[in-house]
Amino acid sequence: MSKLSRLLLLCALTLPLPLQAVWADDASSASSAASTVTTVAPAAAPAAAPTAPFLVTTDKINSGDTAWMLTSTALVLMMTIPGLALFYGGMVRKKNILSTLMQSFAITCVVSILWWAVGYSLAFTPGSTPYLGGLSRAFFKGVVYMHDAGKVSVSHLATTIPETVYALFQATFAIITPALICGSFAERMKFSAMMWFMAVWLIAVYCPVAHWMWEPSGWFAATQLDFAGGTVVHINAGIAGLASALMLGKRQGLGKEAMAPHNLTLTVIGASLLWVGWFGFNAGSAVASDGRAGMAFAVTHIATAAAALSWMFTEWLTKGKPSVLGIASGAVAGLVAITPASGFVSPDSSVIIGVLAGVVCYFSATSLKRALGYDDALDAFGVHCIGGIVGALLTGALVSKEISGATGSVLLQLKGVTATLVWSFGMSLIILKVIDMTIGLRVTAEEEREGLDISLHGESLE
Amino acid sequence: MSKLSRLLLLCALTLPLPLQAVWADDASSASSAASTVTTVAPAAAPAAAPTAPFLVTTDKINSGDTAWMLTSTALVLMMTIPGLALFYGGMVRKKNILSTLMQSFAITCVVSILWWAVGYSLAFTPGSTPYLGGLSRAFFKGVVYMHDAGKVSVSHLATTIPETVYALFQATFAIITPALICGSFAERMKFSAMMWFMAVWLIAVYCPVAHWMWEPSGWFAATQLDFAGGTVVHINAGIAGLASALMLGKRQGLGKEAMAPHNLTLTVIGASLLWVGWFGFNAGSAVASDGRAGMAFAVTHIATAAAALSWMFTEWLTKGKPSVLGIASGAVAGLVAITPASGFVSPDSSVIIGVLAGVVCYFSATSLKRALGYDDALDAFGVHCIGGIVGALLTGALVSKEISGATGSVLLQLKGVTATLVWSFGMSLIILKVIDMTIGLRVTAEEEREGLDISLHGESLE
Amino acid sequence: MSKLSRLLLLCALTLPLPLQAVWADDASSASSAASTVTTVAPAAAPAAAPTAPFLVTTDKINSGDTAWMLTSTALVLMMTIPGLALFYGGMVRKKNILSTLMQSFAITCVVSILWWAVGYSLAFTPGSTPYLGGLSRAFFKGVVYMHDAGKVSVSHLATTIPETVYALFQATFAIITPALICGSFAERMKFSAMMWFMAVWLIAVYCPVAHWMWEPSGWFAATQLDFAGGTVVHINAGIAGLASALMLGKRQGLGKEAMAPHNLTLTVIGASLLWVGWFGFNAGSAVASDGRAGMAFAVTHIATAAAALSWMFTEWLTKGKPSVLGIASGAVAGLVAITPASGFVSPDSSVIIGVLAGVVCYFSATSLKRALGYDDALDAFGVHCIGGIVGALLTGALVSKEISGATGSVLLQLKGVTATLVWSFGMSLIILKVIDMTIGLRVTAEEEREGLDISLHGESLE
Amino acid sequence: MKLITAIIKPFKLDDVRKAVSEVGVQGVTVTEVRGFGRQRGHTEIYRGAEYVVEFVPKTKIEIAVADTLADQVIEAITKAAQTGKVGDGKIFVFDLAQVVRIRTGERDASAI
Amino acid sequence: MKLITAIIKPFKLDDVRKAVSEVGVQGVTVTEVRGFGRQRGHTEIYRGAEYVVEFVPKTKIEIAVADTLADQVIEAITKAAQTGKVGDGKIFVFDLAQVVRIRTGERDASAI
Amino acid sequence: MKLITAIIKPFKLDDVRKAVSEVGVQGVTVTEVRGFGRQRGHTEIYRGAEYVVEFVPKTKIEIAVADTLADQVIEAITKAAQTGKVGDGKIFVFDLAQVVRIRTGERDASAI
Ligand SMILES: Nc1ncnc2c1ncn2[C@@H]1O[C@H](COP(=O)(O)OP(=O)(O)O)[C@@H](O)[C@H]1O
Ligand SMILES: Nc1ncnc2c1ncn2[C@@H]1O[C@H](COP(=O)(O)OP(=O)(O)O)[C@@H](O)[C@H]1O
Ligand SMILES: Nc1ncnc2c1ncn2[C@@H]1O[C@H](COP(=O)(O)OP(=O)(O)O)[C@@H](O)[C@H]1O
Repeated sequence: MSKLSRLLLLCALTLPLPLQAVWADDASSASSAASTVTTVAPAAAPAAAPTAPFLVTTDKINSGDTAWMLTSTALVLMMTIPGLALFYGGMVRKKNILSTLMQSFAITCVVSILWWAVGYSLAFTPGSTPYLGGLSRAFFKGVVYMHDAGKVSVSHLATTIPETVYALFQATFAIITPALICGSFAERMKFSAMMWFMAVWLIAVYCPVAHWMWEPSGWFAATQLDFAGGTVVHINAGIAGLASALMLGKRQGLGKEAMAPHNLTLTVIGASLLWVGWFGFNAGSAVASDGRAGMAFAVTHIATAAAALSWMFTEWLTKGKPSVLGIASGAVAGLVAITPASGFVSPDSSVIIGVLAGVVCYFSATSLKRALGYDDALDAFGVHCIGGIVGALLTGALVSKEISGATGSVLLQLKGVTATLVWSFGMSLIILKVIDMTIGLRVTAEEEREGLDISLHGESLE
Repeated sequence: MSKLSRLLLLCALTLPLPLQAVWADDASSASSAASTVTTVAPAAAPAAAPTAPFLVTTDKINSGDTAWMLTSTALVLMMTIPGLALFYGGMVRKKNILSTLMQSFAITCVVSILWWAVGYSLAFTPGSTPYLGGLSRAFFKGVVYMHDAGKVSVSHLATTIPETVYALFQATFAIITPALICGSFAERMKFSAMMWFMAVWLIAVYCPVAHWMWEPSGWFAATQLDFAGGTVVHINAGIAGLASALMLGKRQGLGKEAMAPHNLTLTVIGASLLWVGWFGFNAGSAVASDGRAGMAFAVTHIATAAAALSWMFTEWLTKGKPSVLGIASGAVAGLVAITPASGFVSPDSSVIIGVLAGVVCYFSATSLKRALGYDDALDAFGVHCIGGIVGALLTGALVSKEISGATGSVLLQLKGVTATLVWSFGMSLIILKVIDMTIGLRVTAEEEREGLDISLHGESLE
Repeated sequence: MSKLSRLLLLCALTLPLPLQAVWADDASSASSAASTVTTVAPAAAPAAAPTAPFLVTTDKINSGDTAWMLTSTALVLMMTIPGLALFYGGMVRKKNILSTLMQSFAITCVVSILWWAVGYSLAFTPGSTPYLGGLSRAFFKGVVYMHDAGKVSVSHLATTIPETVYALFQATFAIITPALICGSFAERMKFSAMMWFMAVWLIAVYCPVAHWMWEPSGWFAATQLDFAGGTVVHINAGIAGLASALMLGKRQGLGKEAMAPHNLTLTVIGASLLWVGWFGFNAGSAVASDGRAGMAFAVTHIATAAAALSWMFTEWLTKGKPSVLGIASGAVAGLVAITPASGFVSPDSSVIIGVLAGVVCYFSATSLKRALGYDDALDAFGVHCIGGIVGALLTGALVSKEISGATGSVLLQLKGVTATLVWSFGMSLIILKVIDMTIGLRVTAEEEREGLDISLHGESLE
Repeated sequence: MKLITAIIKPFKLDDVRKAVSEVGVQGVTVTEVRGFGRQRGHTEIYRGAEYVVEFVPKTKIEIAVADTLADQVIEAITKAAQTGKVGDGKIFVFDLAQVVRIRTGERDASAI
Repeated sequence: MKLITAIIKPFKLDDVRKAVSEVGVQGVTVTEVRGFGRQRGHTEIYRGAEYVVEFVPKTKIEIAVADTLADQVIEAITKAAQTGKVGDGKIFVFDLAQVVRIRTGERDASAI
Repeated sequence: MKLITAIIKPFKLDDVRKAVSEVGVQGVTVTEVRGFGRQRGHTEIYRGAEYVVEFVPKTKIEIAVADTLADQVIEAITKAAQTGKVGDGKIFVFDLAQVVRIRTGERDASAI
């Protein structure tokens, strides 16, 4: 373990350079595609489209779009707390349930503050390179509403809603991404170490990758089709999960003791709220209350249902019984896979994406994990990274020009995916290694035995 | 049992004909009412109102209406998962909780796919008869958003929002209706049998009945007042529940063993989410974000509170204690009863509807069930069918022309109700009988004893 | 106890008079501020602004604003059921969980009916004095939607949405306020006594205070900055909680027996839903889907995160471990404190408010309570009253004229706060005393020992 | 005096309680336990990981009786708890050195 | 050696534990049980269906002691657990054939 | 016959079950209990209120065996349950007056 990580530490430290070299001229080579690709802002831009946030008079704000984006933001926050918290919490052993909920909740808080401080600015304003945004919006400077003056700032990525709403909407994405990682290292990581990891990871990994894909001047913004974060959120989190599962090692007693989920009722509640909230995630990524949002909404729902059934039937066939955990996992796999595709594909295509995501993730969360032997406890890698890759590539293959006005290709998709995989995996290993060498990553064996609820938080479930 | 069902099988097979004969000239005899009755589309239609879905330019879409309908769809999905799943799940014994959640979740998935494939088209497009829609929208063919062309399809039932949104909104109704039925056969049905039943029932019962009541060319569309599905959803599901309770027989040990709800906390969460989500159900049925939606919203809330209190006080008086299950059940009874009335009645009337629904459903779920001896385990019939009938008839009596522009009568309401009762009951018996004769409806006695969680799904709650 | 209360009874009975005398000329002395202060209606009013609800043609309704307000209403209802119910329910002992849920649910119902009957009218219509509204809208008389006439009534406080929606939105505030009080007297109050208390308290305390602060002709409407109810909701409920904790006395065995929360999973779900729902509470209080709502939304989120972290770190430092209950409590403290400030302050200021609220409420819920010895079981006083005061005063200090167009001062804030503290505390004592002398406030010792679930409601959790 | 302990199938509890009441038993103490024996448990599968749950839920009842009543009680339990299938359970009988009724301080025979 | 088993009211556990500690007991094992006896249970009603819950929650404590200590412990328990109301519970005393402390392998007297 | 009761650390249950199976035990009954002894509990804090949870979760296993097997079983349990740290638990051995297999009515030796 420590050898492996030392190696990776080295290679990761030198990672930005080769990456830059290899893909340096992508943006230009893909320029023909670029002109027709719009990632999140579906409406055709006027003559000289703004390239940074700006002030408008309040009558430029569309109250319908704003209503939907306020709602979407609430929905996406609900995905993390309580959605994801419960989805994960139900799968751990009873002695670790509160610590698992705590991870999602604390991440929500710490990311929110960092997002206000620097995150939003680093991700969603133009920077001096295509790799990271600037600091012009640090501490929400310039994100304003002027009552008497009748003015309000808007993001150049969403010109019909107040910038506050766009910044908050994006905050909820920045919250759920690190929270997803927790699935991989569940039941064994120190809370303090987790807090450090997530804070650094947000700045060092999430903000750059979001900038690459979504900010118009970002590295892959012109070539990558990622409507709602298949790459930025799911691949990014999933591969960081794998890194953490490798760095932390297996849970004590894995394969020997029973580690059955303690309360799948919570997991079903969580999966359900994820599904409901994901409408905000995907349809909200249209940043408008329009036909494209509607289409994103519809394909999200259909793909999810298809994936849930495909996981369920695969399990039924191979293991003899359809399980509640299976159908819920399949639904999440479908939600993940349709995420990048949601504003780009037709209902027909969404069925294909869903069915494939269900089957592929079933095998990655069962066979692949067992074969390779890492302890991706709640399958953040197996479902989110693998499902995200399935979705990202299929988006390239199935994108509908009619629906999106955009074109794409599996190859172009692969580039953004690879860059994300490499960067997130490498940086995660580095950050984890540094934390391990300083305050330590893992609880003691006795704390793990007693359960993290009592040992880390001094609380327990009756 | 088998004699009874054979009889009913016979009569049900021949059912469509007499029904058709008896009510054949209703549409015409009620034509005076017809012209003033609008069921779901409140705005006055222009000269030649479209009779099928059509294309519009995207500027015809109202972003506020769309925002509310996107939200409503999310809310109604939340009613089933996790709302109804928890409402029911809390009432069963611990050994069956996961199987109960599984029913709602799996129904959500399978109905979504069928809705995309044929359901939406059969229910919401005109057909060659008033009894069922056509297949023009099968596989969402023609349900489009065209980015560069600036066009989007809309339903003729909801012309200010994208058709995707309307189709999805209606999908959530098609999901919850079969899910409601599960309450009647809880704790004893095979999962495979349930899946077959629901798939067939959706096509054979739900789609026709929705078409009858709501599609403008449908059998009762011009005469029946059913704002949000009192008949289509609740009576329809409730009577199918009775059919399944009769076909499956009683749970082992009923009346001998304790069958107390294992976790009413879940039931309260479920009832609460049903209440919250029902705003989407009823106010969403205005298909607009306007004054009528607001009125539907208000009467829904008031009737629910009234029914919850009326059930609670009735129980308090007759049994000596007000119970949590009672007040939650009363709230659901109120929600059911106000559903058909919600866009048609005033706040005053909603109090009447609520109070009556609470009392009547209290007795139907307690005394009536005991008197007649069927095992409607979680009272899908007692609350949804009976509450739905109370609401449907009172809608006819209390409809306000000022609020709705419509008139109606108890008698007219009774016709649609009766047709639904007969069709749904008969068809349900037939479908169940066929399944019973092929793969079997019920788990074995030993599986039932062990609990469906372990025996059907290989999972359990710690 | 009984001596103290007799004293307070006396002084409270004579309370309205001195209060009136002391602050009688505030409205005029603060008139310079008054002209620049707008509390909830941000848009500049036209020439002769209406002073009572009125009819408009339906095209005056903004569908985007209405969509957001419908959503907000659903969100705020969700805050009480299931949000607050679970937040509180998780903290009590297992034998009292259902009775705790029952309180929130029953209050929701009874307040809804009273709101329709008189509450809305008393709070939100002009009355003959600045202390209470009139009865012109009793039983929602005049709250109309006219389909054929194309007219709809609106409130003078919210002219772009149907009055039904505004009345319902405000209903959800009237619901959660009494429900908050339950935290103080948890695990020992009779259900019947609680119902009487809440019904009377709504009329005698909530309606007047809401009228004072929000109805334009109300006592403090022109001087108090209370965007979303820091004073009306939180201080009001919190101090009533203290009154009830004092009147009811301590729970049996307090300090001797373990009274650990039985299921913090429920509390985390509750806190999460409160957070999500609070977007409707605060951003909804803009009564529009605009830039001000967006700003209220953003500062709510940031302050909450800051308070959650500040409570968590304070606890970590002083007690050695960060706890789940701590971070969740901190989040609620932040939500409470930012409530009055939400439409008035900048993101920077919201961080200050959050951090202070977290620290102050931590100490009030731990040290202060222990020091003074009352049994504020779930800290309704410690978090809501204290947090509300922190927020109310800081609003006066940090109000941004740019954002709100309003000015204010700590002193002006203090007046409204004090009036509320005195009135709510005094009246609560009186009402409780009367109930105590008639039907009795507290369950018997044996009922308390057995648990309120079984003794009051005849139900239990497995 | 004897303490009769029976490990039975949970759903037989009510029958057993009634049966022993009929032969004169006035008190019973019941514990939820898990049993391992000839009766097999079941398998649960979570994302491909199979857990063999070897223990079956059982109910333990304990009854203190006077020596004279012991045989009757044993018979009553045996009859009421029997299904004839593997896993019906066991009865263990112990000698009781002493019994006290806490409420009254009564001892032995009169304390039961 | 004796094993003293007491069925008590749950809320008396802490008092009893302290009382026996005072007379020198160093270890106690506690089980949640349900009891049926003279004390009546309660009735629950769910949608009209009444369930008589005949069993009352009780706590069982088990204490292994040297013969010499037995009487003192019994007395301590009796005193601490008494409320005087029906349902206070019972004490059952058994002879212990052997005791082993797993950690050290010590036996009997020194193992307690 | 003897009834061997062991109070062990919960995570040792599987090891112990396997160990006793190996020496020929065919049935085991298991109960979740809480133990108070030399091993200390933990402290929980809720909004400033500290609760010392003095009881530690333990697992009780009960095994009825023929006299001849008793020593072997005791040894097997001791070995399998030992971690060497405080709190490993105790074994209590009782004489069994009688055993009945409910399914068949078999008694004593053949009933185990
Ligand atoms: N030797 C034993 N010691 C303790 N408990 C036993 C023993 N043998 C069986 N049991 C208990 O009795 C239950 C039933 O035993 P089992 O062997 O499954 O069936 P049967 O009694 O019908 O042969 C077991 O689950 C276990 O709880
Ligand atoms: N004969 C008995 N055998 C086993 N347990 C008994 C017996 N009699 C009473 N108990 C236990 O003691 C508890 C208290 O007994 P009960 O008859 O209710 O009151 P009391 O001991 O005050 O007469 C019962 O709930 C039961 O757990
Ligand atoms: N005298 C006793 N009577 C009953 N149970 C005991 C006794 N002493 C210890 N125990 C049980 O054994 C467990 C372990 O005992 P403890 O004193 O903590 O450690 P050790 O056995 O290693 O000295 C306790 O938690 C308790 O359940």
